[in-house]
Amino acid sequence: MIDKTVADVATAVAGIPDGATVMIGGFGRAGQPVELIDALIEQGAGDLTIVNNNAGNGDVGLAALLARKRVRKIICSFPRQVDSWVFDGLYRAGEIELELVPQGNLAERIRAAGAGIGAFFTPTGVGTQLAEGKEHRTIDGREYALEYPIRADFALIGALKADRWGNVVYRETARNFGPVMASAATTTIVQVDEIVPLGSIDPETVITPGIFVDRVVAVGERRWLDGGAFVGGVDLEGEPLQDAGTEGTR
Amino acid sequence: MIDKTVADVATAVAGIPDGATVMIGGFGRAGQPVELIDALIEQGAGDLTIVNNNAGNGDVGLAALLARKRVRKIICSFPRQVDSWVFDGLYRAGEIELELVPQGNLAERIRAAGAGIGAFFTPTGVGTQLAEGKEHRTIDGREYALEYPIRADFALIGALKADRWGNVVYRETARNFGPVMASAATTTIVQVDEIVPLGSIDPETVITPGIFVDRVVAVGERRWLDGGAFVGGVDLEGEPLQDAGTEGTR
Amino acid sequence: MTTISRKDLAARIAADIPEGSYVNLGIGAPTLVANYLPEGQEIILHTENGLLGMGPAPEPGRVDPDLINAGKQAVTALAGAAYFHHADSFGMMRGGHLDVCVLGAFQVSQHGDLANWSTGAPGAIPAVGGAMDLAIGAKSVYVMTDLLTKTGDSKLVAACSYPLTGVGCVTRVYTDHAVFDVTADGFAVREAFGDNTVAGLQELTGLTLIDATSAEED
Amino acid sequence: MTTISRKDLAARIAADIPEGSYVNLGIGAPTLVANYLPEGQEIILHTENGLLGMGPAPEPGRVDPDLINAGKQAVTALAGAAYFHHADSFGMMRGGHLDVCVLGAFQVSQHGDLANWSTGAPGAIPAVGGAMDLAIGAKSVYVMTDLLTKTGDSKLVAACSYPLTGVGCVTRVYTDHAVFDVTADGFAVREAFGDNTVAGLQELTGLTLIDATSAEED
Repeated sequence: MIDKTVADVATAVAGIPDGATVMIGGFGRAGQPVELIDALIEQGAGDLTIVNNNAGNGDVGLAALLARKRVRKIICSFPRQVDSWVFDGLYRAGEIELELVPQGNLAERIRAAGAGIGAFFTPTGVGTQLAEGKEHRTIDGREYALEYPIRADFALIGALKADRWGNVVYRETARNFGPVMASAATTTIVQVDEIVPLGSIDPETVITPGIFVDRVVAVGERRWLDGGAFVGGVDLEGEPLQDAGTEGTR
Repeated sequence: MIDKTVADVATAVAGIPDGATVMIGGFGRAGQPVELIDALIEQGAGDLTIVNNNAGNGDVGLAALLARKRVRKIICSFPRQVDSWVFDGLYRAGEIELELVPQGNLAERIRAAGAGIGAFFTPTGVGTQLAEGKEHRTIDGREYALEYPIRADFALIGALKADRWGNVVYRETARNFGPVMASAATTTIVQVDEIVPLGSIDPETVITPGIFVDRVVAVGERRWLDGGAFVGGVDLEGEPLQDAGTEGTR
Repeated sequence: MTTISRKDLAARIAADIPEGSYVNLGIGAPTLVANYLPEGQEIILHTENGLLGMGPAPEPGRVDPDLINAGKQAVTALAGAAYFHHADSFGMMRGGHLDVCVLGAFQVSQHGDLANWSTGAPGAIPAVGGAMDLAIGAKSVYVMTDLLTKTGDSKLVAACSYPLTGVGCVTRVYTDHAVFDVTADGFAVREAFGDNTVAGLQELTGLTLIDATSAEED
Repeated sequence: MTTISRKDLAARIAADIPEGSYVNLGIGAPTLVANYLPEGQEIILHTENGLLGMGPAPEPGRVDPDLINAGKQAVTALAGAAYFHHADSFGMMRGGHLDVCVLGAFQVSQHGDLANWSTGAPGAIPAVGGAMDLAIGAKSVYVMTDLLTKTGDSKLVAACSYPLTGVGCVTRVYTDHAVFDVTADGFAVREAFGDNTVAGLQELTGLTLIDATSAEED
């Protein structure tokens, strides 16, 4: 029997070594593998290269990983945010390397890694600083720059549900980088609200087939859902609204 | 109000001019836009370049279009089949041009056209006749050949259902080339069993978003389905089984 | 000289977007355009984090952290919406499938070059997000901006001094003073608001401008 | 010398495929391998026309024209299956996500080159399908073939004379006489069936073969 489910997040992130390249899914709170990131902080791997759209917010999650000097380099499209003070400080101090990639090139480079494409010509960024030094070519009258795949040793993905074969379904815009990152990592680790029985996901609706997934861990239903239905009562970070009268635990 | 539905297949294929490049979806009977192909035969456009996985079977559909000398060139991966006598004859007589493309390169080149990629390096075909004369490059120790996008003026796609915005859902392996072809044509025409009300397709399950679709036409439910449920009783071409006692009309 | 409000400018842009268009409204001020799209007309909004058919902000208490726009604000999904992943979403843009994209700008050059991601200030932390993809990501790229910076410099320039976001990508610039088309011969004043004149705009921008104010609307 | 039947060869290949593998069985004879996969073990079959979790042929009368394999035969989908489009499916192969691919061959060279799509006969209509994608599309590429052609020529060769499908792509060749690994030093006989010997196989193939029959099973 194939069973990719693991008991807890510590087991899910076991074996990530120092020096690994780790993709982390999510765009904002949507699709962010919150519990897996916390487990990675706990786990201890350092000298990491992180691939994410951003470079951490506030003092939690990815920012906390950065604050512990566990990240050597970050590949992302948008590090600077109002609350990205941890990254900002490290960057200004020269303690972290940044590879800035336009968001669509980032997604496409990750897809290329998953799909076995050696390199591709993209129009995005041509004529800008971010294409400087790259190979350029005019094709059919349009100018393109050559971009290479971004691969990872591990991917940490947040999704809605999965079965024991690792077939994954996302929810709304939480899908974002999940499917391409899952395809581009040697070991893909997915956290879901719930692991469902094999056969209960309609094969037409599988977004990430299990072939791309190595470990699946259930972390419980997110606060804004109840039995799979949206109930709200949270802010954008998923924290309870002040007036909602809920208990406020994470 | 956006309404991409058209009344009949003749309206759906209206305006395809002589000399057009036309992608035709489908792999075997699955996803084959049978009624749209018949309408194209009726419509009369000639000097066409056809992009399809195959080059027609028997004497119907694409083969019938070929038999009427309406196709100048075909871009496909597998023209030679046991019943591809129409293509075979034209090819041997030098009356049709063939661009043979490995199936995965075909799909990826079509995707590249839809996704604005200028060209890409693929490992498929390297060292074979089909990569001769193409630009080669070794990247990270592996050899690749450079492939260019395949665009079309029109795409004819067969699918299960759509709404008036052109959001499309396929069925099983009938999905095949539909999504990439829909993205790579200036005008994408989709035939479906049924047009459903806007909002009745779960946004999580839309496979081809309406942005890629220009015209949608309902052609009635396929014989092996009844009210959307599979009932069988047909052969691989969708024709009634001899012993099934059905009426045998198309 | 007359300047129109940001809201009026958003309404002005909205009036130029035909029914049935697929539109990306970028981040910040351009998102205001959504509020002025004509009632009862169907215009389909794209957000590059994976949604077509984006609807307005949710009711209080109905914020869904899984359903946000590219500015990481809570949104809703209309009937007819579709979700997709990032590579598909940016493929949609790069592949030229969007009709209109509305963006902010630091500078736009008379050749249609756009600078909107970095002021190039030393020590600034660079961040580009989807700006470069958006800049090349639509059949028509509209810029929404004040004509002048807070210090009175023209944002329409002969050549951008700030780092570029995209080359020759801007179709039209909607400012608080006037609407400018980017043409092969430089900026053409398409519409001057209130008491603005082509001569006055030439003075403000320091550029030679084409007078297209009496041109046919397209 | 002993030759084993095609069914026995299919069973022999099936025995080498571990549980949990993602496997593509090509077209023709290799599809027989599906019939011999161990009962009760989960091995996930891929068909490049867009399905993972392919099941056996349907019952009579239950043929579904929408549900076929790459050989355009009717199949079924198991619980746990997933559908996807052609670009995603071939991305899966090209990206190296399949564990095993089993293919037929006209010739395999001692360097692992595969020829299986064209005999290069003049006047023949070329057709490649997914052959070249399959040849490079798995971590292990197994070939299933008779050792000799009908005219007695060895299909294992020093260098392919037929047009290539892929270069250096074959991992192992399962023939009716023996199982051969492709190594940096040429073919190694991993297992000789019945009364076949390395010396006898050398004679049949005309190649210098490495004797690996006493090597540890992996």
